[in-house]
Amino acid sequence: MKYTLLNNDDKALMLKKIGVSKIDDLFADLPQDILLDKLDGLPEPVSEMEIHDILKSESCKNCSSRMFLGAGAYNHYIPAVVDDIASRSEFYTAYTPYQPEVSQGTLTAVFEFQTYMCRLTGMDVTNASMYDGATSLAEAVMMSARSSRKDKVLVSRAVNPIYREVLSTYAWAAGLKVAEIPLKGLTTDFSAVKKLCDDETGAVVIQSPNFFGCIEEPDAESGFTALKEEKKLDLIYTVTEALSLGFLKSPAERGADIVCGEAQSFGSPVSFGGPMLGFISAKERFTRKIPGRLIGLTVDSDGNKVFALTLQAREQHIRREKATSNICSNEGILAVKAAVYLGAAGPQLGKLGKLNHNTASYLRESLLSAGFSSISDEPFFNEFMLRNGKSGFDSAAAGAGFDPGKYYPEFRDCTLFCATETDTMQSIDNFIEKIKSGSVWK
Amino acid sequence: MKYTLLNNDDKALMLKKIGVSKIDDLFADLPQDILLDKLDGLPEPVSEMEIHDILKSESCKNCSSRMFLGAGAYNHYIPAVVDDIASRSEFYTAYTPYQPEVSQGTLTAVFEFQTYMCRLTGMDVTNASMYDGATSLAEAVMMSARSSRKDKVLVSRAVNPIYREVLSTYAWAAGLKVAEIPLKGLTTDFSAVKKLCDDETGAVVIQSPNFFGCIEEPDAESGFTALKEEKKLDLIYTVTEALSLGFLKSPAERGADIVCGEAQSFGSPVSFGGPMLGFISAKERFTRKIPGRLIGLTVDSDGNKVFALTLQAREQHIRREKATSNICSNEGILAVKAAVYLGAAGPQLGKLGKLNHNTASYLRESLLSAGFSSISDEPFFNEFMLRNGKSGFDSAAAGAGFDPGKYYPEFRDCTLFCATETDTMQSIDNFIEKIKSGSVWK
Amino acid sequence: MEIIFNKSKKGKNSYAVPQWKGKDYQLDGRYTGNTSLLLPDVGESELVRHYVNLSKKNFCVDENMYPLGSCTMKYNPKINEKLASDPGFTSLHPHCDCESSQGALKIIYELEEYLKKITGMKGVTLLPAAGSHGELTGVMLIKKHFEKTGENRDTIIIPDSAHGTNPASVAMCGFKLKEVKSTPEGDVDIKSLEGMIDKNTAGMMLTSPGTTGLFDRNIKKIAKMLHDNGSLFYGDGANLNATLGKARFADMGFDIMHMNLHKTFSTPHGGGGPGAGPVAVVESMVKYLPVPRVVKKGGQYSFETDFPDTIGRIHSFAGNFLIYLRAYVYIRLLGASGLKDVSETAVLNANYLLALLKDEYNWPIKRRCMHEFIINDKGFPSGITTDHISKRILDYGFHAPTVFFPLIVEHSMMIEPTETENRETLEKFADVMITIKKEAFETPAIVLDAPHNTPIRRADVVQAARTPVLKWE
Amino acid sequence: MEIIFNKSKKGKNSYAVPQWKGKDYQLDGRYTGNTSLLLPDVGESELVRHYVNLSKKNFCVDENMYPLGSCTMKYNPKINEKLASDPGFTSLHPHCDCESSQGALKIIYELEEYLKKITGMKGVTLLPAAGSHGELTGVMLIKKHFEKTGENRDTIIIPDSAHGTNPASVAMCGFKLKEVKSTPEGDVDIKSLEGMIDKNTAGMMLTSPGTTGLFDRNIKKIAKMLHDNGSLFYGDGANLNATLGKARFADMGFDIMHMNLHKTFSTPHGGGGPGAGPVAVVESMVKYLPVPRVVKKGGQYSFETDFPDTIGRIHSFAGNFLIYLRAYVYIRLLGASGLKDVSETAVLNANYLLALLKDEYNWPIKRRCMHEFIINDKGFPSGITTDHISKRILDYGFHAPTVFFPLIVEHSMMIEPTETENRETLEKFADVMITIKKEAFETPAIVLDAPHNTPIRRADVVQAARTPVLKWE
Ligand SMILES: Cc1ncc(COP(=O)(O)O)c(C=O)c1O
Ligand SMILES: Cc1ncc(COP(=O)(O)O)c(C=O)c1O
Repeated sequence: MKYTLLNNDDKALMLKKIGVSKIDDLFADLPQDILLDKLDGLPEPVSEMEIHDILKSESCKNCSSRMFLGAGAYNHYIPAVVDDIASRSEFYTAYTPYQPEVSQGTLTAVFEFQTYMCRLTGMDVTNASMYDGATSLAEAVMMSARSSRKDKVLVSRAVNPIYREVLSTYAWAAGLKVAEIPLKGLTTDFSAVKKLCDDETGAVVIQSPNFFGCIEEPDAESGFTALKEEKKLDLIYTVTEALSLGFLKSPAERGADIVCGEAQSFGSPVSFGGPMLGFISAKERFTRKIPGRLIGLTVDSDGNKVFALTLQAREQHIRREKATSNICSNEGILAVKAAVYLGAAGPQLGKLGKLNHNTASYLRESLLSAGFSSISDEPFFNEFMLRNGKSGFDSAAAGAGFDPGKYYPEFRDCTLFCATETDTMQSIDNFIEKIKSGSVWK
Repeated sequence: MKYTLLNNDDKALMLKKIGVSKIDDLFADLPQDILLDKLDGLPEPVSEMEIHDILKSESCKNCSSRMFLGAGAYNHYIPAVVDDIASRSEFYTAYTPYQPEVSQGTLTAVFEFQTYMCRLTGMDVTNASMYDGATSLAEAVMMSARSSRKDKVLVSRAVNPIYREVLSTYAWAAGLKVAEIPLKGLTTDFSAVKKLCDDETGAVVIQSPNFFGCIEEPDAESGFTALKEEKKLDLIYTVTEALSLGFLKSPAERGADIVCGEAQSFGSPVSFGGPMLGFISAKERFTRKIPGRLIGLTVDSDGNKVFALTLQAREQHIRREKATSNICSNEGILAVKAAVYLGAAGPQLGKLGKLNHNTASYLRESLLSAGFSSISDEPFFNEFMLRNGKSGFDSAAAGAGFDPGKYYPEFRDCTLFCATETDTMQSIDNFIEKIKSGSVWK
Repeated sequence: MEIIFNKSKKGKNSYAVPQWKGKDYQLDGRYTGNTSLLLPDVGESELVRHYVNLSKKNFCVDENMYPLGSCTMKYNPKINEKLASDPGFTSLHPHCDCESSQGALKIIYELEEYLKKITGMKGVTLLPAAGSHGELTGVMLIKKHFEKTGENRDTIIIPDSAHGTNPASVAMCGFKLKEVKSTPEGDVDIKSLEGMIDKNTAGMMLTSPGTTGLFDRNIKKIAKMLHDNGSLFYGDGANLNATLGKARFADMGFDIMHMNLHKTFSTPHGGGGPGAGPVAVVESMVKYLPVPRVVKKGGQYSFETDFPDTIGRIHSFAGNFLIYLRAYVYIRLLGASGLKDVSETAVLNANYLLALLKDEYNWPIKRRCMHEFIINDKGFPSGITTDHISKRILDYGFHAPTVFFPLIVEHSMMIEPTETENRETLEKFADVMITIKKEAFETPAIVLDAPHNTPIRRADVVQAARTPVLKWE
Repeated sequence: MEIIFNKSKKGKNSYAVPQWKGKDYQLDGRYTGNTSLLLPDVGESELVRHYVNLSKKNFCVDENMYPLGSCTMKYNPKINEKLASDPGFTSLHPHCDCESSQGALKIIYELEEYLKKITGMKGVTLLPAAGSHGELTGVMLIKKHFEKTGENRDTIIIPDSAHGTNPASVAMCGFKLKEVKSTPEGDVDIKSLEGMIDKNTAGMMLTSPGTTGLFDRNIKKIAKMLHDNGSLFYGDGANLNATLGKARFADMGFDIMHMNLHKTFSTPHGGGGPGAGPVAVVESMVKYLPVPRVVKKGGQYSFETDFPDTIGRIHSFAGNFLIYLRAYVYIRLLGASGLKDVSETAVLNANYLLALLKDEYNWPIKRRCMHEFIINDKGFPSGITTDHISKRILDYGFHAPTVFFPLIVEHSMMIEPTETENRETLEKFADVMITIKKEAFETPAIVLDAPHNTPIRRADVVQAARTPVLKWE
């Protein structure tokens, strides 16, 4: 296939107008010894039908999908309307809305996304998206550090371990220090924060529901709220299962200053892990410190309300090395999808959350009856961890759940399960049958 | 789910404005004893996710698709661009372009379809589509009869037997007579036409490539051309594999007066047999006799060239019982798809036809080497019939080919095979392996 | 005007045909042709831009209200389209064995069952590919019936308000047509009807509710008159949206009816189609239904064709399967309560819009309507007609109503808002209509010259028919 | 302005949440919140109309030429989108076992191999989620390298013409920045560079071809200067479309580079993303690449994370897989010859458009360009700037070029036609530009007040920043 459109007559005419005799003359500024005749080692071109068949055969190998798997990416039903809208050329073949006069479609949808995220997190400002949950956490920490001018951050061991790894990569590069807050049961030991917190410390990072699915209560009787006040700590509140925002108490009510994480649950499939939909929401004081694009309301020369990119003086293309981040392209169309998704679910979002909770609770109860044992009883949303029981459950063999052992040696004999509205009671019962029949134990 | 949008306040306000107290008052003209409280016997409503899962489980039962099957519906690769265009709301959620001022999208695309079909058949006029190949044949026969005022038609036994059944249903209802032209080998015995042709006879119907895949030659040395001239017969030329139009000599060159049939091959999937894309193309003298919609070129009040429905005086909504047909809704979006498909394939259409011919020829040769025997050697396009060989090939067990026995007792031990560009040499070789291993013989 | 043929230039198309690596089987030149010059030579991006830009010149339901009376231009759920494009259905070959098509056959079977419940009828064929095809099939059933009973009945009665497809379908089956007139109130004129029914009367076709948007108040009486005479009563169910889940055609006294799945049961209209026009019949007519029929035996579904009294085949395969699928999805999503909500809301919306307009526009038949209603241009300044009004409506971003149909009301505008419009949109549409009325008196030129804001100005349809140009050269 | 929150009214949303038929597990009210009032209450049809109508206010590549310099707004094949939405890929969970994801892993592995061939490099990571993320990753690699060698090099050199992401990425890694200026001819000023390179120089970032659309004629010399000093040479490959299949970054002397898959390798830009920014490196840097990496052993593919010298993880999972998939498809469709055709045509198109414009517009750096070129508003009547010209372009149905970047050319307009435009479109665009020039002199008001024909008039961006309103209330 080719997607170019010049025939030989065109080429001749154009070269003549340019004043050269052949195309290679246009490459005269390149070191001539590196010009290639033809790239080596690439497969011969194929037709559209052939690549279709090739990819179909690759995709089939992926058919048997693992069950009850969350751990940062969540299977949710995506209403058909989401892709119907997002697959309109007007949305997906445009770019960053630099020219607001011909971009009100994207601008409005992303402004809606910003609004939705602010409402659900209780924050004042949300950017137009980040790459994913992990980098949004890293950038949130850097934003907080820029703001507080303190270079140490305390991160709960209950935060997604991959996010913590990404954070350390970024922190290493930027020269920030990261210390870990230990667990108490399956939630953060907030009482340990005091000891860890020194004058360099600017922020505390938690995740809720945390990596084990448990709901964190930073506001509970640990003295954390007072300490946060006293030390002017930023509470960075990470969310990986955005659907929980529709059902649980909001991060703002929990004392969050910055909310960041992953909003893939809002209308995007898990897609082997990418693209995802990172976001940062924050209190108003971060408005001029937040990374990435922001859409704002303004007027046009006829006085009508319109939307436009705004506060660009934060960004790399204006501020360069002093920018709030280097981010440029983001996850635009996923933000549009999230807006459509949230408009489709609308006031039923909480009910959907409730269904997730019921389904996961049923799965948990069923697993307990099938030989798994409880680690602790913290409340959860749609994800939870259990001890496998003495004979040893093999999550790989069972094709179900996430084995946390690699990241948490102390939980080597445990499995993290997730259930969403896509898991029916029937599929749970079938799975439990399989477990009871013993075929999925080591 | 519901797709209505009134809440209780709306309803109260509206009823008040109307001047009634409850919705049932609006149904006062119905016999009150037939008003239902609730329909009996329907399943409880389900959510979008649930119907999605239900249908997915039904669709999976269809996964194992039969190979080398044509006989009126053809598997061809459909370039992604076809559905991308046809799934734009503007095209698929509009209706018949009654208001040309807001319908130039549909009108232009269907005008292009008319043009494509005229060019490929060599005819002067093509309508905006018919339901399918079989009804387009029935309507073509009726059009010819209206024009010739003769009520008998001769139909080759090599015409798709289902089409012939549909034609007899229509002919029975309309009071037309149908007689059969016998076979000679696997093509029409044109020399038999003379005997069958009486003064009532107005048309001769053939199909090419015919049901057995063979190319008909009405112009060959059978005396048919002269007879047609003498008796003023309309040659109705049926095409079920539209792709052949890109590769073979055109129907016009073969002497066709009316070309009708199935254009599903142009951009629509086989879809368990529907929707299909019927068409009628004809010589200019049929312009005011043709059934269905026609799009014509005209000007708007600014003098610009535009398109509009035209010659509506032929149609049921104007002419009622004197209309050229009762057809109203047709296969609109499939005609749009055909236009996009033909634009995508463009000048390569013939090459694609050639690939079909090569693939089918290879399949035929391979089958002959694997025990099948030739019935006769008429040239074919991408479909052909072979005798199964003595031990008896079971097309159902093999999951391949079409068993003509039901329609042609004389070919009970034969199988009709089709191969298109979607069949690779590899898949043919695998199939032949299977045959040679004996597992697909009775 | 943009047309793809004008964008052609040699060498731009690069559609890649897979390479054939085997032997080249030459077909004699006597059989082959060369079509490469007949087809435009454009690249994929040019094709996409051509159609994307063309699409912008179309009005569609997904944009705004499309009150095209008798066409039920409702919003259609997007899940329909998603499921109807599943390769598990679209790639299913119609001649594949029944074992591999159990899912599809089950959908057909169950949809037929649902439609029986919805209509109260005893047999259903889904085969007809559109409403009109359903009518034709229905009239064939009537013909077959009297052929079998040996009665020589050659006439079918149709009201003067009928949709054009009714008389056309009757004519295609060789029946004679008698037209019965409507009363000024929109019902069938019972007196005239009485005088028409005789031993030659094979049956009568009646649209219910009628093309006036009114339900015939004598429906049961008409049914009785026909049945007493041994004639059959055919119901055109194109307007089923008005009574869906609320009343059944069998209970109204019909023997045969068709439905328009694409209207009532939510298939987007595709710029003209495809649709599906299932026919439902009472017990005594079941045996005549066309083939193939889907039969369930021991949990297995199959196509059967062996029914001695059938009228035969009417389609190349088994009808418009992908349209059935959408109807099936729609019925499952809505259930009995949702279907009733459809008709109740459709009727409520229509009556509300009528209430907003009836003091401003002439309202020729002053009865509360069902799912649609008729107004016209009477009282407008002379020279300004329904035609101008409808073009002016386009300027305001709405589609026009169905105009000049039914024929029994002069210069009719038939308005069907459907159940999927909200109250605010109905009010906006009413405002537009009232504004146009005002314009007609105050600034008539703006109405006479309409449309002004559409992608093209008023198309000259007379010129189009005078010297027809039906293909590009 | 239309916003979904304004269309909300209680009771309209009927999104059906599946019914839970089991036990109701109550979560204590202390944990739960109520968000139902925060979300708009609208029906599906309202949602669809809202976004369909909004979409009409967007300009997109599928409509017309989008010559946004540095962004490579080419036409992207539709087959990409079809394959990238296959549930066999989209529903694949990132934590599923490697056995069930062999297909996806193979695509990753092979794409990395292809990118090695295309760049001449020895190692590739696909993980970075955009170009900028690739830069960050690349600069981290530089940091890691000198950490490992124990050298304390703290400075990175960047030309004054660099894209903003380059200095921003450098800053995020704690490096100091030195800016080297460009010559009037658009090359790096070698003299200045010489004076800057010292023992603190960790490396230099250079965009190739540069943001001026020009290829640095001293590239090999620069590479040698850096390498002789033990510094690393980073290539920003965002403009790879100019040299694709024609020359390899490794051969130019770069040690590290990133590509923008969404630009060069055909992912539609999604109104801002997502993209992917793979990083390719020479042999000696491979060990630093981030994890996870896809490894092939005995025909099986797997993710591995155990690499002692790695900079670590940089993404929640394994990067933007669906973007890889599109790039994979694109490379397979085009092959080596097709990729070369891309760059040759991109460069030919740009030079042709430049030839059509260079006598009418000021052409600040008078060299033949690569895939894009710069002109500006010099010579226009005073008061009419690049800003006005770009808005006026919108009136003619084209998107505007990239404006006011790069910073080294005053009031720059950077025009990148890409390889997927035909000659006629280039000529139309040139005509528009020439017309605007004429208008600027003859009817300046029309240019100053532009745009006129766009969905909205000129947006007041100053006002937007003054009192930011960033969410709806
Ligand atoms: C009352 C009535 N009957 C029959 C039909 C014909 O239906 P179709 O267009 O599906 O053939 C219509 C369609 O407009 C109609 O309104
Ligand atoms: C030269 C150059 N470098 C880097 C980037 C950043 O790429 P991305 O937007 O994918 O982060 C861009 C994008 O515009 C660019 O043009």
